[in-house]
Amino acid sequence: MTDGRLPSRLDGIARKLNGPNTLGNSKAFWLAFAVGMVGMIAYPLVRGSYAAGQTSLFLVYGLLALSLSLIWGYTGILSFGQVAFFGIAGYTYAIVSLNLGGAFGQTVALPVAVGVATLAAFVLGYFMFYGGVKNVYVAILTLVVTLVLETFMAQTAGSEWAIGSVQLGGFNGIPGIRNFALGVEGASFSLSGSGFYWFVLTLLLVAYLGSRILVNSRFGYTLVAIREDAERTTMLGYNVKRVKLAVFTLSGALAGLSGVLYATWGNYMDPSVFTIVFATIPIVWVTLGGRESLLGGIVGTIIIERLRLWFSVNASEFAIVFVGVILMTTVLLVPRGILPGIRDGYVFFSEHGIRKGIERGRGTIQTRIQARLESVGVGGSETETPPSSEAVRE
Amino acid sequence: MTTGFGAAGMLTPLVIGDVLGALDSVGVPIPQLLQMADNIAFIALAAIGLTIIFGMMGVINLAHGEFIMMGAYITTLSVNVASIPLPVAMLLGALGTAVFGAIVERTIVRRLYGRLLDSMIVTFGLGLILTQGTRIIFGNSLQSIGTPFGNVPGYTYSGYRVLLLFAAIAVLGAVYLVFTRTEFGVQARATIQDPETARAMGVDTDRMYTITFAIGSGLAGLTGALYAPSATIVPGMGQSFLVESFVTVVTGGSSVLLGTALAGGILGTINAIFSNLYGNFIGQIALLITAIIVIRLLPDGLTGLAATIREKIGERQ
Amino acid sequence: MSTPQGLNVREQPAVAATGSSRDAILSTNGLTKKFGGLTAVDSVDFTVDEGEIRCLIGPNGAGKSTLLELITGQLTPTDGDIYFDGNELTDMEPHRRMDAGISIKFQSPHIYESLSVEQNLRVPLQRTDRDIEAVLARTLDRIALAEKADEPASDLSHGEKQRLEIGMAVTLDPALMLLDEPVAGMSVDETADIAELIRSLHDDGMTFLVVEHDMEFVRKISEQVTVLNQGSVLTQGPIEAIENDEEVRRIYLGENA
Amino acid sequence: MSENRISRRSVLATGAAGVGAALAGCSGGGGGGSEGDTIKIGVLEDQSGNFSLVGTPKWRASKLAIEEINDNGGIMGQQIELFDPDPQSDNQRYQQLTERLIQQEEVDALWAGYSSATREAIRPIIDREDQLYFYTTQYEGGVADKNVYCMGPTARQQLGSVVPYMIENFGTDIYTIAADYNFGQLSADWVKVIAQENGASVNNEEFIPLSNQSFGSTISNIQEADPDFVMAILVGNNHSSFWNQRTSAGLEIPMGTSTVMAQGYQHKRLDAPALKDVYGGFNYMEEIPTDRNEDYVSRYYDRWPDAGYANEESINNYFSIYMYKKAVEEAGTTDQEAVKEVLNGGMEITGDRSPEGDISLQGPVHHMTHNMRVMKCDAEHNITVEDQRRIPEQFLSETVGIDLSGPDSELEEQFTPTEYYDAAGE
Repeated sequence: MTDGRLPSRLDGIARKLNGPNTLGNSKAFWLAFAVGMVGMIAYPLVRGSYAAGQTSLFLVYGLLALSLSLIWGYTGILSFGQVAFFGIAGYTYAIVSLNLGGAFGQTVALPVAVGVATLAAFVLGYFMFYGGVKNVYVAILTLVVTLVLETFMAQTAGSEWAIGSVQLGGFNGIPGIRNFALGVEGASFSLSGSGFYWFVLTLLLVAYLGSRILVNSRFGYTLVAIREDAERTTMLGYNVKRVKLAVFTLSGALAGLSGVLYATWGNYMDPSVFTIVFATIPIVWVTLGGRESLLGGIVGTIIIERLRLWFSVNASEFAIVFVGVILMTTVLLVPRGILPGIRDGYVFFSEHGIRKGIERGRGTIQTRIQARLESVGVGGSETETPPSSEAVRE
Repeated sequence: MTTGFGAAGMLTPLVIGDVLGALDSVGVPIPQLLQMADNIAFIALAAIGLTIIFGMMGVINLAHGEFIMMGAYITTLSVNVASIPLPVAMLLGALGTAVFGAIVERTIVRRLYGRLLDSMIVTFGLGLILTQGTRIIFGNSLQSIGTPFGNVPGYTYSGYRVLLLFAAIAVLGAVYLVFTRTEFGVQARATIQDPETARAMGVDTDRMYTITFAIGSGLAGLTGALYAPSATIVPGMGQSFLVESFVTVVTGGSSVLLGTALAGGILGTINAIFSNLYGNFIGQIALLITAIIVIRLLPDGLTGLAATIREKIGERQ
Repeated sequence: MSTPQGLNVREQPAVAATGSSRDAILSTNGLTKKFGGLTAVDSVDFTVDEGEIRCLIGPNGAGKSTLLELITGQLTPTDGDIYFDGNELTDMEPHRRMDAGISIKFQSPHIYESLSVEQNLRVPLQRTDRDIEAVLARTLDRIALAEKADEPASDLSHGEKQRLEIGMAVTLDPALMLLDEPVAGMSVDETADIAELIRSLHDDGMTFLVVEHDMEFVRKISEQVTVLNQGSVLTQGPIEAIENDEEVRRIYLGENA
Repeated sequence: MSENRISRRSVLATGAAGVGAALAGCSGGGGGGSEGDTIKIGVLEDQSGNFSLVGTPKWRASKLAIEEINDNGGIMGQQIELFDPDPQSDNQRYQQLTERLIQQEEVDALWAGYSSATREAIRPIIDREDQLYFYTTQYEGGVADKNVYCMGPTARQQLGSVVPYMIENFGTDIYTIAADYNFGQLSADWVKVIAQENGASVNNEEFIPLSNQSFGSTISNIQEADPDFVMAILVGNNHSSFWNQRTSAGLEIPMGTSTVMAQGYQHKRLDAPALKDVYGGFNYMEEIPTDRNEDYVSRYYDRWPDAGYANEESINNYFSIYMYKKAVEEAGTTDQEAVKEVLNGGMEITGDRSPEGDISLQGPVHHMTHNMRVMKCDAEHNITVEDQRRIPEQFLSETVGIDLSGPDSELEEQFTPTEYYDAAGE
């Protein structure tokens, strides 16, 4: 990607975007990316405002997935709490925008909501990382916090649970959140359908490119170093706790932004965003797409959400079964995720050529099947060893 | 279904009634005590299968709730369809789930050792399939079987629920014996501590993993079986055990038995006290907040605290 | 034991007498660590002098690794203090101790498997204001991995991984380098390479504290040896004296006196 | 036996619809839109997830009604085309599918959702698109929305039948246990209001989280308070555990309810005598001993031999689809505004179309006057009708004073009793 013909400033940006910490750095990648973007931009023009409206939800979720990729894929901290910040921001946005009213209220509510989510992430992160909570315990603690929020929000049905003029609404949630608008009274624009789609797409693109720059920067190396070996990184003089807290806070902010957009998309916010199922879904997106790829999480989100919707329309009661099957087979067959899988395939075939590649692939599959068959037979097989819980918690 | 446990079973509530009567006469608040026993039993039983699989193998089984559901379904169906006596049906529930667990370990979990998070996702997917598969095959609910025994004489409290505390203690005791006093237990622990060495010493480590996973699954199934007579039998019933079990695992820490017992005791007591004083909602919040505080203060869980206390005692000697 | 004087200027290696506080770069004072009922480190007073290579030996469970972890801050002592370069370390966070001039190479290789060799070295370097490219080139050369700079670290042999980790640790130019069994599981050739590397770094003025089992290796690199047994310092002194100490032979080398 | 007949018939019907559509497509050329060749109906009811137990019967009854209508020539000669994806008890999924049915399938009328939370989740979309929408669950009441027609009885109607009966027969000291969310809290408010109107009082009130399934402390609290009767407004699968636990604990105080049995058929699922002496206020249970109902029940089970129960809500789906047919025929078009116009004028639903008995739509408030019955469950879990009255929706029509057909035709709100009664929300 060091194209000499590029103007030097562009070249500088390109250099910041590319690096060993992201999967696609080749010209082919950026070409495909550009084509993909053109397709995404043109999508509402081709498929109409309704389709754009539906797809914009996936893009909103894509931001949530991106926040998880940063904290989990790059820093190695599995958080079930992304939906907590998502929900906190959504609720805050609803409360602030409905209290203030008007386009100005919505404009103010956006930074306030993202700010509150960021603060929540900071407080929880400080509590955990400076308290020595590690590994799987972070995962479960964030899950518990999320469930506390669910339990709490679900019982706020009474009229005493109101902030300003807005009832929290308990299980039924807060209805009547307006479509997203920016500006002040008299000079504002409201976003719905295609407009909202492009707005979200822009935010997602900016967040994605920004995250690329981040992970390919020195800070990005630090994140990867912490993921690979937190102890070693501390013993190279890094303040690991502080870095973890910083990333956790940043990813909380991204999740918060996603939550605000979600609230304006459905014009509605309820405690179901804090349920265990919704908390698990982002992990599924990111795993399937490829957790060590920023784009992977986003692509995974779009694929899975499309499939889920398609199944619920076309497979009725079997929908959930299919989703389960897809999850299991993907993790078992493409353990690193779809995008890294494609990359590996691309690298493999471009190294070996198509025909030779296929032959080699066939060979590999045959040996794998043989190994499988042996492993089914009695004894004799070598399996990977599970770490004891001691090993899990270091 | 009140006769399945035979005469001894019928006597238990009577005995409990006498004991409670004696306690009541010295001023012990019986309803609160019963509630506490109920909560402790629930939390310990909800967690034990998960703790074994996590503590011994480092696998987080997100299908844990569905394993519990499976135990309850096998039990209920055995009673309803095949008219098998309840205690036998419960055993079938536990065994059936254990066999299923062994199959899952052999075919799926085995490939994911050392990939903690992947195993979470695969078991999450498995949970979805089990819940919805059960719904498709058996419909939205099963005819429930009645709760045996009736109430504790003199108190409006289900004798069966009280019995569950004894079941919980028995299960913890049995787990203790199996993992410390049997050859399997010694081999399993050796495998968990150092698989290489264990293998070198002739332990069939693959078999150890399979059996350990099967035991964890079987205990989840047993929990489902034990709660089948007093719960609503629906495909999603496992979900209601999930939160308590996870909270217990992290609160308890690395030691399977000590952790579960301590966490079950403390969380159950706190839950019961707050529920009694301020209602069920506050009880639930108190449970979760306690878990958060424990994890924050004791990153190694209650097991870690126990070690520290031993250390303190050691110093004094 | 008196508090060591601040010694900021590193001098040429000086073979100092054991217990001398004048040249001590690291010293501990009544350092104790208990795990449950077990006392792993029992009120240890111990010094490393500026510019020396001190080896820490002792049977399994003597508390050698625990002592290192107390120095790096991975463990907090139950009692006692640690001083380094004139400052008290006891309550300092681990990463600050590294800033203060301590560096460690763990027993088993702790490297970043998914990064390339060069990237591994860049991780510590990027937070210093040293001339990154120059240090990088020199370090790669020194650890003899220049040719493999772009290979993923996961592809290296065990010995190469050990060298890489030493390389990572020394890019920070520490005043005190801690090595935890640097040649465990290595071939004879690889061991010789490591000894060579340590000596060359020492020639540049680096102080070493090395935990080691391999007496052959200890003899190759060390001037001063401290023997730890059951959490306490048994004896210390020059290598020849230690090797001839009867109690050491009995306890550590398993010989009957 | 008759299952074959039905399914063959439905296959033929579908085929006919397909051919009809194809022919019309040839002759009409382009067209599309709401004045198409078929009438499009969207039904979003949960066939999986938490609410599938109560949602599946609603879906089945809807399908039954639509198949019956199609077999008898459709609506104004047009076949009904059904869109019925499974929203999986998931509110996000509901939002997506509602958008899809309105914008992509362009349904002429929509039935959707079990819980109030679902209704509130999709109501912004419904109102943005001005979609004709039928909500058929019995619910807390108070929704006054120009696009929403609430077909189930409200809490005031349900409780208005059972609470006075309980007071008359058992006494004036009431203990309420209710699910800790909107519906439960508002229902508890209504119990207080109705108790006050009838000279009784709620002396204890306890709210139970939906996730709660262990009722030990609740049961001992009730025993301690020893009320004349309990109002048990329990909801969901977890709360069903209460009945077994109550029975095995020997708590034998009579209990009234507006939520148990008629929706989740606990009296069929739990072993007798778990529901002994439970009195419910409902517009429908499948045990209602009228010829009209018995005929309906046999049609329902002929079509769905595996069905567990025909619940209270399912019957609301059934009659409201027929009501929609009648409204379209009166309007002479499926144009949604015209159909709403007809509905706003009120309507009587009689005969086979309404298995619960003759009922009527209160046009100005978009709610139904129902036949409210007090149904008793005995020790063998037999259901008997103890009392029967026609009870109209009163809160919006009398207390608040809403007229969606006139001055309030742009309203999109939900009113709560707290603002109108001192007894509520104390």
